Parts: sequence; C-alpha cells; structure tokens
Amino acid sequence: MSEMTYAQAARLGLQEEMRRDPTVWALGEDLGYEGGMAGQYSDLQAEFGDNRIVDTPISESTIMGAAVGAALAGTRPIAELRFSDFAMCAVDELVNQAAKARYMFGGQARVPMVARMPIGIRGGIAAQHSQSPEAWYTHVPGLVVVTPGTPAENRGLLKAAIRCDDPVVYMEHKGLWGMTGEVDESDQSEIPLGTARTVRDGRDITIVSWAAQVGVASEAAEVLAGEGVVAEVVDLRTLWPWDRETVMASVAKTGKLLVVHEAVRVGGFGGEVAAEVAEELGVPVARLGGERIPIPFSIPLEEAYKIKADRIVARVKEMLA
Amino acid sequence: MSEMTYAQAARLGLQEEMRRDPTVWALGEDLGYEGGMAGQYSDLQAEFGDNRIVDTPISESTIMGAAVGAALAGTRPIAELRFSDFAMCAVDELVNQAAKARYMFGGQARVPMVARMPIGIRGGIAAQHSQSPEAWYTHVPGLVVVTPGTPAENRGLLKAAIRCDDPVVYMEHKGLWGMTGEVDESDQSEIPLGTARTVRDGRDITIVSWAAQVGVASEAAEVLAGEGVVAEVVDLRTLWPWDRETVMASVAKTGKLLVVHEAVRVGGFGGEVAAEVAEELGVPVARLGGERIPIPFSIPLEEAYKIKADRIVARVKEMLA
Amino acid sequence: MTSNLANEPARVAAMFRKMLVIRAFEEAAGENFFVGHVRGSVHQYIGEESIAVGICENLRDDDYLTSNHRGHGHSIAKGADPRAMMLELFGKVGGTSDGKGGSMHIADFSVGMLGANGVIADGCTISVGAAQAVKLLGQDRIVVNFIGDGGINRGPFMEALNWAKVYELPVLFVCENNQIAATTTTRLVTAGEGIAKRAESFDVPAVTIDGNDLFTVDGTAARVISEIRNGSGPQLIQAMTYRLRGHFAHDDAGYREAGEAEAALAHEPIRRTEAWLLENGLSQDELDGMRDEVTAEIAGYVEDAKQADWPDPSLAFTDVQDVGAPAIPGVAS
Amino acid sequence: MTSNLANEPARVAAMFRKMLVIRAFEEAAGENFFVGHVRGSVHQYIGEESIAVGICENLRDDDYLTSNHRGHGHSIAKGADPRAMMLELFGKVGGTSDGKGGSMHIADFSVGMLGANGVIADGCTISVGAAQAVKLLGQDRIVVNFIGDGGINRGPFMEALNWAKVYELPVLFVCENNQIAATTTTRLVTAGEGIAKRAESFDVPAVTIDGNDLFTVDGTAARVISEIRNGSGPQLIQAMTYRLRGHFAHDDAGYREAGEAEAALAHEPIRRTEAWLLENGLSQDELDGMRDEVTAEIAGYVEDAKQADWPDPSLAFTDVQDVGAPAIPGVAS
Ligand SMILES: Cc1ncc(C[n+]2csc(CCOP(=O)(O)OP(=O)(O)O)c2C)c(N)n1
Ligand SMILES: Cc1ncc(C[n+]2csc(CCOP(=O)(O)OP(=O)(O)O)c2C)c(N)n1
Ligand SMILES: [Mg+2]
Ligand SMILES: [Mg+2]
Repeated sequence: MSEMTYAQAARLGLQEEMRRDPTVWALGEDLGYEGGMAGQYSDLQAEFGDNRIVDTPISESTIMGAAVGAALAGTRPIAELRFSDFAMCAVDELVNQAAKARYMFGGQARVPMVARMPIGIRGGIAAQHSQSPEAWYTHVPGLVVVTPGTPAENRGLLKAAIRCDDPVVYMEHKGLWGMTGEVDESDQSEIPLGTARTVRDGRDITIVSWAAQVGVASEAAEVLAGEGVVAEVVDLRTLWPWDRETVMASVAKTGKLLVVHEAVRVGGFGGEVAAEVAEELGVPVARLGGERIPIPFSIPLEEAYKIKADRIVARVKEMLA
Repeated sequence: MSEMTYAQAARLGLQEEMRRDPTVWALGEDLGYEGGMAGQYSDLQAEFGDNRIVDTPISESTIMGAAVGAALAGTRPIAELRFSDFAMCAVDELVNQAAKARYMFGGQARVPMVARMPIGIRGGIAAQHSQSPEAWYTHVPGLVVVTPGTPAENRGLLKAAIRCDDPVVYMEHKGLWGMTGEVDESDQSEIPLGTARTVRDGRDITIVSWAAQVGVASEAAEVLAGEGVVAEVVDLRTLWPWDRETVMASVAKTGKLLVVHEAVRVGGFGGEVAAEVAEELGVPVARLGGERIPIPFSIPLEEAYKIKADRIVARVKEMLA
Repeated sequence: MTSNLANEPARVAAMFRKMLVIRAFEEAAGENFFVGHVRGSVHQYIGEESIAVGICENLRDDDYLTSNHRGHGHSIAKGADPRAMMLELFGKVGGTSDGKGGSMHIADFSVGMLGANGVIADGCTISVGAAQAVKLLGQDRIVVNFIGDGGINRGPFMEALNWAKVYELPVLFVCENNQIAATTTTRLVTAGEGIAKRAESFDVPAVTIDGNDLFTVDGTAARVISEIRNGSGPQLIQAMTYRLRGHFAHDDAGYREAGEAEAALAHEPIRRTEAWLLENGLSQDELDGMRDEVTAEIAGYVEDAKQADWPDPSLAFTDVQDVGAPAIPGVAS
Repeated sequence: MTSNLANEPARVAAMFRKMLVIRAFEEAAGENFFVGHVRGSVHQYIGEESIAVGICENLRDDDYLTSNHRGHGHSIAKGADPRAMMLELFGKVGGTSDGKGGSMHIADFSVGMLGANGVIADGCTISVGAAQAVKLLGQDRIVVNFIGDGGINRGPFMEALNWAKVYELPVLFVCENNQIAATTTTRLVTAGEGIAKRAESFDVPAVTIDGNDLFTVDGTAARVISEIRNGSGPQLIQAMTYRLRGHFAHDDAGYREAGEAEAALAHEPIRRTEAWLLENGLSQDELDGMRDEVTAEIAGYVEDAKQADWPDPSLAFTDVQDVGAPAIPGVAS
C-alpha cells in the first residue's frame, strides 16, 4: 500500500496497463513534456516513446476521430482532451462515430478507446473550463461513463476503462487531482465498471453522488450524524451503467433518496436516478445540483454555484421533516 | 386560416420575420436551390437575396460560430444545421460560445440567434441522422430549447425564437414535415416560449410529451378513452423553460404522471420532468422513452425502437392498476 | 500518367466488369428505392466507377479503406460482397450489418472496408487514426480515405491532412471532385484553387487527374500507393469526375444546366473503358455478354433481398456495447 | 514594409506608452497571481506587445476584434480600460464583467472588443460571422482576429479562412507566431511551411513580418487594413514573435533550451522601440519618467482592485438569459 494522489494513481494505472499491453497508447496535447494537466502522464513518454505517448496538434476533432480509427484498427487508444469543455469540439466524433460504429456495422467493429475528459470546478477557471457534462454521455447508447472519486478508484477504474472493449468516457474531477489516498500496488485487478461504492452506511436517507461531490456529501453526512440523522452515502463511480441494485437496495432500506451532483441540476443525471427510484419504489426523492448558470469566475460567484454540505444538510432535514 | 404543412408553416413564419426585420438572415447548406431539407426555405433566396439566405460550405463549426459572431454584431442569424446529428459538429460553438457569451462578458453581449437542428426518426435514415438530443441543451445554461409539434406551432414558435434575444435551439421533428394543420395568417403574434399546450383534458393521468410523440400520446389517449380512462395530454412545446405550472396543475388534478419521448429514455428530459413532479407532488411518475440503443435502419428494428401508442396504453394501465 | 494497364487487356476487362457491377448495383438500388423496397438515403456512384475500381485494384485486401455517404462503389471495389450489400439496403438478415446500418453504414471489416459514413469528413480523422495504429503495430498496410469536393471544406479534413503529414502516416486521400455537393456548386463555396493546392500547403503531395479515365487512375494509384507503402508519407489524389445522377436517388438534379448531364455522358468511365476494350480485342458480343451476366447477377441479389427474412426485432438490442448493454426483450437478463 | 511611423516620433512615443501599459499590466497580473489575488489562468502577453499595439492603432474604435486566451494585450490595445480589466482579474465589482468572466473572458463591447476566448480558434469563426453582419448592415467596419501558431491547426480556423474568402469578408487574421503552443514546439506538430502558405492556398493574401518591430507591424497593418476596408477581402498577417514567459503565469517554461529566452531579450519589442526613441529625440529621463508613470498607474489599479468590493453572490444568477432565467436567490420571482 502506498499513499498517492489521485493524479499519481491515474498515472500508475496507465503505466501498468501500457506495460501489460503494447497496444495501449495515448494521444493529446502536451502529454510529453508537460505530462498532462496534472502530471497524470508525466515521464511516460520517456518510458514508452513518442509513438505511444503522442503529443498532438491542437486538433480536438482529430484527437477523437483518430482514436476511433486506431481502435477500429486493433489498438487501445486513450484520447486525452484536457477539459470536458474542449471535448465538445469533438462531440461528433465521440457520439456519431465511437459510440455507434459497432452497432451500425452490425457487430463487425469494436471501439476499445477511452475518451478522457476531466470535469468540474477548480479555482476560477470559469465558464469554458469548469463544466460537468457527464449526463450527456449517459444519454448516448454505446458509451460507458465513469467518474472516479478517489485515488484508488482513479487507478482501478482507469484500468477497467482501458481493458473495456467499449468506448469509455472517463471523467476525472479536476478538483481531486491533489487528493491523497491509499493504493494497493500489488493488486492489479480492475474495479468493475457499473459497481457503486457505499461510502457510509445509514438508515434514514440515501445520498447518491459521484466525483468530487462524494466528499461533500460525506461531510454533510458527518454533520447529520451529529444531529442523530444517519445518512447512507453511495458513490456511483460509473454513471453508465449505474449500479441500480445498490441504489435500490439502499433506498428500499432508508426510504428516501437525495441525489447530489456538481453539474447543473436541470437535465443532470440526478433526474435519471431520482426518476428511476421514484418509479420503482414510490418513495420521496430529491435532487441537488448547480443552478442553471454558467460557472462564474469570481470567488463569491463560484462559491454561490457550488453545492456545499450545509445545503445538503438542510435538504435532508426538509425531507425528514 | 389556411391549411398548410409543418414545413410550409415554418417557411411562412421565417418569411414574415425576414420581411419585418432586415437583420434576420439564415445560413446553412443547400438553402438556396434546394430550399432546405423539407422546403422550409424554398424560394426565400429569390425574395431576400443570397446574403440573407446564405448557401454555405460544408463547415458546421463555422455555420454555428459565424452565427454567434453575427449575433454579437447586431444581426439575428438562423443557423441551419439540417440534422441535430450534424449539429454535434458544432456543439462547442453552441455551448461554449453562444450560450455563455452574455454571461462571461458580464451582460455586455446578447446572442439573438436560432440554432435550427431537426430531430427524430424518419424512414430509415438510421443512427447518424435520427437522433433526438434535446435533453442535452436543456442542461446548458443560457440556451432556450423549443420543440414544435404542429404547423401552427412551427410558425408561432419560430417567430418567438427569432424575436428572442437568447440563443434558441430550435428542433423541428423530421417526421412532422408533411403534417397539415390550420394556420391563422392574419395573426402575427408569436407563441410565448415556455408555455405548454393542453392537447386533451383528462382526469385520470397526465401524459406529458413533445414533438412527434404528442400525436402518439393523443392516439393512446383515444384508445384509453374507449376503455373509460380519461388521460390529460400536455405538449410541452418548449423544454427550456418548460411550463412547470401547467404540468404541476395537471398532475395535481390527475394524481399521476407519465412522460413520453422519442429520445433515449436514459438521460432524457423525461427524467427531469418526472423527478421534479415526484419531488414536488410525491405522486407516482413514470417515463417511456427509447431504449438505450442507436437508431437502427431496418423497418422491424426501427419499429422496435419506437414508442407506440400500445406501449403508452399498457404503461398507463399498469399505473392505474 | 501512363499506366501498364494498357498492356493488360484481361486486367482491364476484369476491372471493367467490376465497374459494371457497381453501375448495375446502383441502378438496382435506385429502382428499388423508388418502389419502396429500399429506404433511407441512397447516394449513387453512377459515373464515378473508374475511381474506386482504379484505386482499390491497387490495394491489398488487408489495406484499410474509409468512405463517405456515397460508399457503395468504394465498398464493392474493395471487395465487399454486393449481395450482402443489397440485403443491407433492403434491411434484411444477411446484410452487411443485418439491417442495422443501411446504405450509409456499409462496412466489411473482412476486406478492410472500415465503413461508409453519414457524417461528411469524419472518415478522414478515422483514417489517420487507423494509420497510426498500423504504424504502432508495425504493419505495412496503407489506409485510403475517399472524400468529396464538398467535404474538403470541413475542418476535420484539414486537421487530418496536417496530422497525416506530421506523423508521416501511410494514408492516401482520394478527393472525388464531381464539382458539386448535394445541390451546391462547390466552386461557389470553395476559396482558392482547390484541394491540390491546399494539400501542398501541408507538404502533402497532390496530383489532379481525370478520374473518369481508368488507365490514369490505375497508373496514378499504382505509383502513389507503392510510394506510400515505401514510406513517402501521406499523399492526395484529386480525381476529377462528374455525378451523372442527382445527389441521392430522390433528387432529379433540376438545378443543372440543360444538357450538362447529357454532355457528360461522352466522358463517363464505362463508355470510355468499353470503347477501349472494343479497340483492344474484345468483341461487342463479349461485352454484351458480360453486361448481361452482371445485370443478372445483381437482379439475383435483388431477388434474394426481397425473399430474405426481416431481422427479428430483438436484433435492435444487440451489439450496442458490452458493459451496460440494453436488455434484449424476451430474454431474461 | 516601410512605415511612416519613423517620421512621427510622437506617435511612436504614444504607442510605446501603450506597450508599456500592457507590459506593466502583465507583470502585475503575474505577481498578483503568485500571491493568490488573481485566480484561474493568466496568459501573459509579455514580449509580443508591438503586435497588438501596431495592429490596433490602425483600427477605428468601431472596428471589431476577437481574441484568444492570451487577450490582455489585445484588449488594452483596442482601448479596453486596464483598470476595469485588473478588477476583472481580481474578480471584483467594476471588472469588465463584474467578475463573471476573469482573464480568459475579458471583453469591452464599447470599443469593439468582442471578447477573449478560452477555446482555441473559436474567435476565428466568430470573426467571420461578425464580418458577415457588418456587410449585411452595410457598415464599413473591419474585423480583426488574433490567433496563435498552435491555433492554426484547429479545423474551425481553416474553415474560417475558406469562409472569409468565399464571402470576401473584411477580416484580418493576425497569427501571432511565437513558435510554441503551451509546452509544445509548434513546428513539430505543424506540417508544411506554415500559415502563410496555407492562407494562400485559400487565396487569402498573407504576409510574414517581424512582429517585434513596431514599425513593420504598423506599416503592414496600415496598408492591409486600408486594403481590407476598401474591399480587398480577407488577408492574413503572420507576425513572428517570442513568448518571453511561460505559457501561463504558473509555468516556468523549463522546456526551453538554456539561454533561449535570454537571447530573445535582445529582440523584444519594448527594448527595440525604446532604443529607437532614444535615437530619435527622447531622453532617457523622459523614457524613465514614462515608465514610472505607467508603473504607478497600474499599481494604482492593483490597489483599486484589492480595495474593490466582491460581487454580491446574487450576481452569479444574472445575465444568463431572458427566457427561462434562473431565480435570483433572495429575490421573489
Ligand atoms: C457534417 C455533415 N454535413 C452535412 C451533411 C449533408 N450532406 C450529405 S452529402 C453532402 C454533400 C457532399 O458533397 P461531396 O463531399 O462533394 O460528395 P458527393 O456527394 O459529391 O460525392 C451533404 C452536404 C452531412 N452528411 N454531414
Ligand atoms: C480547443 C482548445 N484546445 C486546447 C486548449 C488548451 N490551450 C490553451 S492555450 C494553448 C496553446 C495555444 O498556443 P498558441 O495558439 O500558439 O497561442 P499562444 O499561447 O502561443 O499565444 C492550448 C493548447 C484550449 N484552450 N482550447
Ligand atoms: Mg461532390
Ligand atoms: Mg504560440
């Protein structure tokens, strides 16, 4: 077991998979010298060469489109888009090509690629660098959507994403790059895609979340615990497929659901989870998410956007009242 | 009053607005000779000239980006993308520029443009020409999302979209181009954005839908009426903002909600509506939407994707059981 | 460009036959579109057959090809089975995708045909990625991408040109310049001299040829493909041609100057190749026999397609993805 | 390119002063980034000031400008108020966007500055659309777009070049070639001779100049802008320059060859312009005075920014949209 950051754990997972499988490679801007936005590729070009850690032109459409072609032709590319915001420059290639090739071609093709596109707010990078569009990709048949929440998960889920034969949208949260945690280097297994993690057991309400918001939800649960409310906190980890069984079992036990995400509430994935639970169990459900505003720059404005623990606490109390 | 098709009504609305306001113009592929995919621009180039009905290169990013620039510079462009599928080639320009300019620039800018991108299945055009990604754009602050369901609405809502100072994602349904209906040419008023239309009064359940699915829902309601179940059918018409008041009032009356859309169910806008209603009213909710598969080509496969009236009928009965 | 082909009448005849297959396939596709057997969009390759055949005859089976919306000819030339393609157009079991894809999504991975494409220019970025995989895997395949004259104005194509040269990838871009994109005269929306000049600005060697002349296409392809296989890096061939029909089967091309299409018939590749064969040893009878044979062959496929089974609706739910796949109706999950 | 500027020392001095304002602004932005007053990304324009000033001094107030991530210099040169810009970087009320945008989203529509941009090359497509509006409205404005050497490889830029020429739009593209994009040497990921050749392949006239020479930039801009205003259609200026600092304030540019940045100091525009002024009538005292004045001016803005109010959180909810706007907390809707 070693303590490492979320970024280091991702780097380790990638390095291990590249050592294991010579067809795994990565392409994107500034992967070589810079080593990626948070060092998640650092020094890998020295180890694997510049044809496996490929510095590309600023050509997002082609980063994504080339990954599709390379996956169709027998390799396992990781397309690094730096920000999920820039990945919007390549939505067509992801949605119209990567996600559909296997189906349109009647099963002749597989597209084993990872489209890596960090999400989330991090210190004033504002409207075009802070978005969390994970809900979009859950709506696209063919795609798998992963949102790791801890260092260990950023290694184990990345390994799973790389080994997966489907195109995986892999969304690290920029606010977590520096988060530290224990990673068991001796364990080379992947974390199965589609399995949630119960972060905290509870009985009064289930709080479902993912990515950076899991920490905030846990903080809220801690506060609530001090007031005698025992909340169960579930980290979905994978949004498609999401772990319906774990969530339904939890809500069946607690009788109430609150979904919390950093993404804008309107049209967010919280609606999917809440609606499914309401349909199946008929229990009270609620969602917290960002207001429907672009992410602002200035501290008090950015703070005004965020879902803090106190808002979660207040919402839970309302639901239990 | 004249009877005309959905496409003709759209053409009329555009023509009226272009006559009224010389800053309104349209740009896209094949608008001149072809007159748009369904004749919704036909002969307008002859009337307004090729600098107001502009035939463009096949450059979707620039069709959208140029519309943003032209809107910032004092005109009201309509960016025609032909298919919402191709509009994915210009998601960045729509989401990162059009939707955010006003906000990022602290209110200095307005982006009065229409991004016109038809949705839906129409006779075997398969996975890359049949998608309904309306939910995506409801998730993007700054955007208005409109889905007209009849000829009269395709005129009245288009007028409203053109007059609106916000960027409007205007999603005609390709399956409706030939639908006929009455249009009152003497009435130049717009249909206010954000207002739903109650298509059919009822008391036992509320069925909320939009675009082509409204017709299918009405068909189902007809069948149900024959069996003594009186369903209220609401056409949202605008998904953002959606008419919460009308929906809540209807569900408060009927006590049950079913949302039906052609788009993939997972991550669809039905989740938003169902979750809001469940949160607010605590009544049973359900959703019908496409399975999470790309739209297939062959008749039986395409049919297997569609939400037919019988499925709506069956779901309603289950809910009332 | 001189071609050895002129010394090989038998090879010319074989290529001519393939062109006939494409022509007959496209005629049948159009006819069956009009009577409603074929749905969706059908973009016919009529009048451009010499390009696909001239290029693909110079490829190996394991070379890759990416195509666009007008992909039937490319597919047949690369070796896809026209019978399976016809079944696909009819949406039937046995089609290249068992009816999941249709005309715009024909693919045959067994012969390196990585797919037609409904989105203009997306094949370009896919092709450079496939070429990167080829290099990484140490293979000596090459990748051919077909793109139209309208498609050259999409950004991803221009990015792909740069990309292909930066990594010196074994890619051949073939721009089929039929001078029109849907109903729009390409010249009116294309700045500058055109694609050859643009390619050269990326240091991608480009040559413009008469695409309707099978001999020129073959000779150019032979040279360029061998250069690429020997490491020249990417190249581009601009093949001038003419779209004899409307943009798709339901377009009467009424936007054309009167007489334009008729005049073009004199230059169309099948007539020209046929004339050469007549001068070089084949009799009219032999040629007519070949044509009848091909017509009958395609008619047989149409018959097969009519008779073939519709896919079971459950097929709509397969081959979406491994992880998080949809439930298949009627199958316990 | 000879410039009249050499005969106008007073104008040179005024432009020099503007360059000093940009330099001092950028130094202050960087310092305040390091101590945490400024958050987000700060891309400094240090070493490239002569380009923005040389170009924008030849524009009218009502001409439009679109910029990129490195937009402070462009904004100041176009006439945006550096005080409001500093407040914006601090996220304070009175900032160009009252703190909603920050460094990458500076805009001042009152002087035609249509915005910096966080997405590479998106300013290019916006600029051609603005130019289309100008034509439609019968105005005689022109539109200038600044793009980096890394940005030229994005498809939308190449689409925009074609588009600008097709419609003969009054657009001036200025490619600031500092030879690097973030940490990547652009040459290594850019095929061909570069942007001038590419532009010419679209029939967009292009000229490559020493961007660090104020006289050359001014002279070229004067000629090209007047040509464009007189209907020449789009043109491109490639201004060679050097990014004296890291990509952004928190980048030490350790990827550079040892001594490279030091060597470049000899060619940087402020020194060069200062040397000319010394030779052409200004005394060292006068120049030092000017520099002190500018430094004090910017220091004052920093002080103002420190003192200024934070925006009320409710401002986060305004100016999103008219229809379907979010509720403003604390305000009954
Ligand atoms: C991104 C995108 N934009 C628009 C279309 C619609 N479309 C299909 S074919 C076509 C014209 C293509 O012209 P060209 O590239 O010259 O090929 P040709 O049809 O002449 O073979 C257009 C505009 C599309 N399929 N994809
Ligand atoms: C579409 C997009 N891709 C990537 C980035 C990240 N990025 C910001 S600046 C930059 C380098 C830009 O280089 P260049 O265009 O040469 O401008 P310079 O910074 O040298 O002025 C990159 C890659 C971005 N902002 N937008
Ligand atoms: Mg063409
Ligand atoms: Mg640069």
